[in-house]
Amino acid sequence: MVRLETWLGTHNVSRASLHSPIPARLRQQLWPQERKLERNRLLMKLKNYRGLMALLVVLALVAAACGSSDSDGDSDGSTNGGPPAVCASDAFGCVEVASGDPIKIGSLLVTTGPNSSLGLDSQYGIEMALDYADGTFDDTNITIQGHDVVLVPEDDGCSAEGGTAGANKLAADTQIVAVIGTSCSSAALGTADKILGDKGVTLISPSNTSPALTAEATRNPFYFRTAHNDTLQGAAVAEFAYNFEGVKTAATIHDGSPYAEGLANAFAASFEALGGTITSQDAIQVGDTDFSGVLASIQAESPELLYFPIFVGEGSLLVQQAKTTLGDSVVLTGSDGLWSDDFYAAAGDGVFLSGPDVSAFAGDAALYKDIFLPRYAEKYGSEPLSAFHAHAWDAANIVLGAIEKVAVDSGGTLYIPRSGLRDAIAATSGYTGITGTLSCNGNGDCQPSATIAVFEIVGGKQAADPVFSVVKSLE
Amino acid sequence: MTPELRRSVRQGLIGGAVVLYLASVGMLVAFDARAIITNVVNFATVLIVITFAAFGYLAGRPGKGGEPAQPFLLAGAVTGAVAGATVGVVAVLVDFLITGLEWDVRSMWTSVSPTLMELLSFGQSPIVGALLMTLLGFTAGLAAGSLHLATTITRKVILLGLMAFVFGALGAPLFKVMLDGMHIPNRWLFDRDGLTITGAIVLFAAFGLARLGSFRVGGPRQALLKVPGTSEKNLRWVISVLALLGIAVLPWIVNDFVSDVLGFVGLYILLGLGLNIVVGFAGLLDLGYVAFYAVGAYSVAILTARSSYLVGGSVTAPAVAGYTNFWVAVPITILIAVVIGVAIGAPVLRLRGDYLAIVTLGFGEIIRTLVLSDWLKAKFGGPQGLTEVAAVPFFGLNTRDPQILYYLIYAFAGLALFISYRLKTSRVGRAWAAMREDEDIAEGMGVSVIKYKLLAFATGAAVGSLGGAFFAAKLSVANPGSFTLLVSINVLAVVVLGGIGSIPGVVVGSLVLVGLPELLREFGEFRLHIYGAILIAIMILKPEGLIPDKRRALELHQPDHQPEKSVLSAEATEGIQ
Amino acid sequence: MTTQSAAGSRYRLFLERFPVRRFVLVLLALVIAYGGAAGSIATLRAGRFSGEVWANLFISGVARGSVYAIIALGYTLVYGILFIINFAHGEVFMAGAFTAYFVAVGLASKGMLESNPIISIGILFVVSSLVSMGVAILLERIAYRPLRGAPRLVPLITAIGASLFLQYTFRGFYGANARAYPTIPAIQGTWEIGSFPVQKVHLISILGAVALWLVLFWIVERTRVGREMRAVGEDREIAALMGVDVDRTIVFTFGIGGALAGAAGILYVFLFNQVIFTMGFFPGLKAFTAAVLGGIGSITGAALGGLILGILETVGPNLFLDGAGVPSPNQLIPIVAFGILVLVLIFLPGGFLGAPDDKSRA
Amino acid sequence: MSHLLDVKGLSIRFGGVQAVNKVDFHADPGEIVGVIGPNGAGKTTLFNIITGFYSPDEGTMIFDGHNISGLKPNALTRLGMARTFQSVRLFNAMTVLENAMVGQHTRTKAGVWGALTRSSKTKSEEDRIRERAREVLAFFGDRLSGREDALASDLAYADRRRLEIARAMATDAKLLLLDEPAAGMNPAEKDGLISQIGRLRSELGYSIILIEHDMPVIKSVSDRVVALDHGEKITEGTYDEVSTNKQVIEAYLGKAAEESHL
Repeated sequence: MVRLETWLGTHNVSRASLHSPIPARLRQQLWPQERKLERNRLLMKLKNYRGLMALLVVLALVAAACGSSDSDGDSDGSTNGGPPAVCASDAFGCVEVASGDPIKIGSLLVTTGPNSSLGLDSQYGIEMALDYADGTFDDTNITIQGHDVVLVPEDDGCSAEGGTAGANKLAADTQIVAVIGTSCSSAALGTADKILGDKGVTLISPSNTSPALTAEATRNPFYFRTAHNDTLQGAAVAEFAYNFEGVKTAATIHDGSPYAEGLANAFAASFEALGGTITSQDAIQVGDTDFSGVLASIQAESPELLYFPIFVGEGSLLVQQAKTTLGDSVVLTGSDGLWSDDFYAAAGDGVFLSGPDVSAFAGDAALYKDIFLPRYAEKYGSEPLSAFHAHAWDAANIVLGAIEKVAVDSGGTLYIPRSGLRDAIAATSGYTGITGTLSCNGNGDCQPSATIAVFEIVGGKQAADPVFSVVKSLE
Repeated sequence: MTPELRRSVRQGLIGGAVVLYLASVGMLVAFDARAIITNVVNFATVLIVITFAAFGYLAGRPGKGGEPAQPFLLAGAVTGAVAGATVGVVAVLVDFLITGLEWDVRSMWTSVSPTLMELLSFGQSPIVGALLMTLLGFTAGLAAGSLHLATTITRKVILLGLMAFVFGALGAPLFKVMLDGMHIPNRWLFDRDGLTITGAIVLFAAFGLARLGSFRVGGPRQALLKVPGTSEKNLRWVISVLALLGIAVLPWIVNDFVSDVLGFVGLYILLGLGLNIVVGFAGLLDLGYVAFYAVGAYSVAILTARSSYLVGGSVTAPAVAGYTNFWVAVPITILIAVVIGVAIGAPVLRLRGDYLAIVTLGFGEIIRTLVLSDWLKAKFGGPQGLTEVAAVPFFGLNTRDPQILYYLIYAFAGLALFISYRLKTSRVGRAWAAMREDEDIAEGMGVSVIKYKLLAFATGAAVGSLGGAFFAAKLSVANPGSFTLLVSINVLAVVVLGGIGSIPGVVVGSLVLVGLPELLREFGEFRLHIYGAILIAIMILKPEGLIPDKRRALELHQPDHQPEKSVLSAEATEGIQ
Repeated sequence: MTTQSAAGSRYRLFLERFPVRRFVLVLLALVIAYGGAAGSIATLRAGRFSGEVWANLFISGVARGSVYAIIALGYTLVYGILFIINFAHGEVFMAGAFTAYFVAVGLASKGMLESNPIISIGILFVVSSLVSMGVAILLERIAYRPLRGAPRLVPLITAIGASLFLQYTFRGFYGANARAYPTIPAIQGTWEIGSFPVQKVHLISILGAVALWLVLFWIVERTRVGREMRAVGEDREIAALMGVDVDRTIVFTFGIGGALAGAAGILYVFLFNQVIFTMGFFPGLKAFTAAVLGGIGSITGAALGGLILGILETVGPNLFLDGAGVPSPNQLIPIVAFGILVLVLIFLPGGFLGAPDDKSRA
Repeated sequence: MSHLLDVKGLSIRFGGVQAVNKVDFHADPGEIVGVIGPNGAGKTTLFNIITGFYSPDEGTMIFDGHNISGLKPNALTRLGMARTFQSVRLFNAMTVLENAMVGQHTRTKAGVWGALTRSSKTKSEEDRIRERAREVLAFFGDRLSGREDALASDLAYADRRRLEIARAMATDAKLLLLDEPAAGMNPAEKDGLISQIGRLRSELGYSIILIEHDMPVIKSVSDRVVALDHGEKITEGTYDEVSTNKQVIEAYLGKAAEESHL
């Protein structure tokens, strides 16, 4: 039970273990909050002078080159009107979009390397959302109060360093209103979420599933996500296994990615909590092709179900080999990392995949199936590359809605208060997107109760209707 | 067909093929999204023009060995037109396949999208598009060919102006953000993510004129000498002081992001210098250098992490030695790295160069597998890695701020530079050089090959682990995803591009290979692609690198004796005859 | 009569004569060997795995090893005559199999894979081999030929560059996602050997590899061009003087290596049914390891190295580590593979069948 | 005991070939010993064994009172043995002076720490070896002295040979092993070499073993000549004794006959 608590209520346990070893007095010495704040204030002041210093350096060039055209650049800023009161009261101020300038939304998704299909899929979802927000797909983005909305795509590299670099780049652009990302939890936790949050830039992820990102102890106030927490999916799959399939023993495999390991562990914890037995928890390497060794090892304990929340490359191979090695009696279950035609084709019938309940994309199932998917295929030349395009679409729409809500026009310049935007997103409630009806909870989970389903692959395709579906809520 | 004409046609075909290649790997479409001059011309078109022009120029170049000068105008025009026509014809054919035969080309060639076809036909019907493409090629080739008419100075001025204009435009989003951050009006220069027409003309003119001006006074060096108070004697000092000053104020001129990138460049300078000792000084090809980077990062993470949150959400007990001060952890880390370096080096040092490469690569993979493994998860956090690594404590400053961390990283990079220089010019460096050039003779002259190889490995490991230490402290996390084989290859590429064995080369290599791609991140998809091309091109065209090390350059141009035929074994066969 | 200077102190000379390094290494090797043996005994004693499981693992290891072996031949051939490691060979292997995928899809849509499996497989082999051969020859022409005679570091770095370049070129061509190869019904299922069921694909891969190896052996040992290859490998200048067209021979070598890699690609998709642009890298690396294990430059060595590596990778983790109580032993395959490589090179610096280095290189 | 180098029963096999077979051989302090033999007689292999590049299958080697079998070349250099190579092998990418400085490696101590701090001790050591390197270069007159900063690869052939000897001298050896120092030299250069070898012993006190095909050179400089054939020592003695030895003549003539036959 302790283990389950660790998973479901991270903060209680974590705070204790974080703080207990250091006496309060010592902690004061280590991190004197006041002094730190004072220092930061000083630094901010210094940074204000930076413009002046730099100005001196480039003055010659500017003076020589521009003389005449100087004036029109300057006059656009704030002729009449001036910033509204919300900007002064907002702790992080406003994004000021001068007339004729676009509203910039950043994305921080993995678009290179082996995981690029995950990020590109989300990026496509965002691009389509920006296009469709005015009700038609016409390859022209929506405008908000006369300003174009443009996407500034960045790569999170699916790694901490990639997330840091990308977040720094986006944070440096004071025109960026909000950022949709990251793709991978490791790119966000303690890196991108902190860098952007420190500047008052909201980060909303379509595919981060790590519980730590929205755990009270580690969550950044400017962090949100439309993807469901691993905890939900792990618990849902465990229920599917224990209650629906009625198996009492299960084995897990992860591929060394944080996503897979997190899910495998979440599943194992929930399954044991339900009363099941985990016979073995194994791992493979990304890039492996021959899994006879690991399958032999799993087979030795003869589990009734094998859960492998890994990705397509290894997943397709693993499932084929598992069928021959383990036989038909073992239930094979994967997760949304495997949602892809290539996997369905390779896996064949009788394999189960968990994930968001697409069939319960209730309100907008029509939108998804009849408008979104055909357009996706037309525009990008393939079936969806991964499972999170819809979450990205929803994230983009939530951001757009929040911008519309808080943006104030004053003399042609659009003012978007940063904290105000964050609060507007946090207040999202009952928004009907593709992935379901979204309401953000206090910790930034916009799917605090998600309908997680398990689909069977039938006839080389994922069946439209799930064999098992359950609404799981956090807390 | 005259030989000149044949040569032009061949160049044209190759040029056309290059453009088709760029199209078929998706670069053109991706670059189409980037404006050079907003609403006028985008990067894809510029790239096509550059390719046509480059081949047009090459075709008109006089051949080697004083061949009579080509009719370069004609050569340029023919080459350009052939290239354009090649592209056009293929585009028409593909269009026919798609629309006429209804063959689903895109199911195989994913990059052949409607956008691409539209791009290649300039939004016209395919035939008209092909004609336009041919015309574009003809014009570009003719213009490039006519460059041969110009004097060297004019040519260089034009080229620099054009380069300034293209790079200025590519960097536009970044520069714009920087200028905005400094509240410098820039609307006349940049428009969204490209240049304005004024901006393009100004950039072209400014750089062209600057270059022309520096020609007039006899180069930048002479120009600097004109400044009162400088003389030939103290010029070095002046330059060093200026450079140091530049480095010192740089983060305050640029923004946080560029500072962060520069910090990353600094890390690669550290790593590059470390690997340079192993590869450049001692001549040992190490493809597993990432091992030491990982050792550094993980040691510091384990020693200094306040607690070890796993990304998965569970919280392990505070890390083994939690709360160790970074400055205490660093020497321990270096010690660990040296021990591991020697342990890795010892079994393999006697192996032939190629074997050494594969074995070190293996060691890199072994280290990565170990930190990733479930087996040692309790120590290293498995796939989730270690988080909450403490920032570098430094007089109470916030060292997570890229602008502050910059100084720390560069201070250590400077230290590594100093160590490299001192070692290189010492008895130790001489022994390495001797060993690298001829191991047998070096041993015959009294150099203990084993000792000096181990020394190189240990020194390289120490410097590399320092890079890792800063990496972990910078990011606040250490996880296995950061320590893949690709890092080893990146660092090697930095060393190679700058010039193997060359210390300033490492700095330049890092700036070019780490800095530039970070600044052009939106092309990230093609980063490794272009990287591969650079590695090949450098090795073929300039194996000694951008800033060659004198001695190393000489070695790289000496023909290699076939390995199985080293003189010693040739002598050994004497006894067998 | 001699002064016992520091330079000649008996103690120092003893230390220098005493092979400390070797001693330590042997000790290390013994420890590892002991660990492996202890682990194996513990595993076998625990009896988690039946004999049948071991046999299955062994056969699948041999099948995996056969693919390594055929790729390794390409490394060994090129190394044998140019003394460069063609690091991009794994990508040559990928190019063929990936391109043939589209042919396979076409054949599948026409029902050819079911109705005419043998002809279809033949077509796949030909397409894959031709594409790989073309890529290998282009690679030689563009990336390696300008570097003849350069120090060895230079072509090695070029090869790393070429490897990246080819990977991403094919990613640009054919896309980033993994593609499932259409299945060929005729080679699914098992054959009974005695009463023991063996998967058809395993057997076909093994037999295919043997056939390819024999063909190569015949070319190198029995044909004129094979003799020329050996001559160029022995001494390029003398071969040229004897009238061998060195360039043509080198191109031919790359061509054969490429064609073999292409064929290995088809064997690979028989086994694993999947292509992706990164698929060449690790098999390439493993094949190179196999070539070194067997003794680079030796055709028989490449085959031997491939088989040993394949078997150890499949059987090793369960055998050595499972009993020792290491969790997820199969995650540690790289450690087993490269660990074996290091151990072998310590004792046999030239690999199993390679020419041992001269006597000073003990 | 009084021999500087004393070799007994030295044998080595390469595959199926007995390259050196039970060779006994010695050199005394201040002596110049010539080693002759037809191509493939095992002369260079003998050198390679003595200087530690190969380890012999059998035999004992005593140098300057130390048992040297099993020692690596660098240890032997420290004990006072230095050699040149049949085909000149210099550090081509280094200057002439640096080549000679490398020779001083075993006579200096500065390590990493010294390199980093550049203490006065390290500096004076560097100065000392630079001086010493200039000294050995000066032995060959302005052929080398004047070209200290030239790259070794830019030297003329004969100068490269000289530099190789200078580099060996710079190790402060007691015994120099020269492998065909006169190969490729013209008669005038050979005369110079003969006198220089003589001076090496008379002025600088080196003992020398040299392999040479050029009989006039052997005749002019050697105190004693050892003749090898097929890896075995045929005879040994003064030049006159050896040159009239029947076996030696046969070995050479036989070879010559074979060559003419080809």
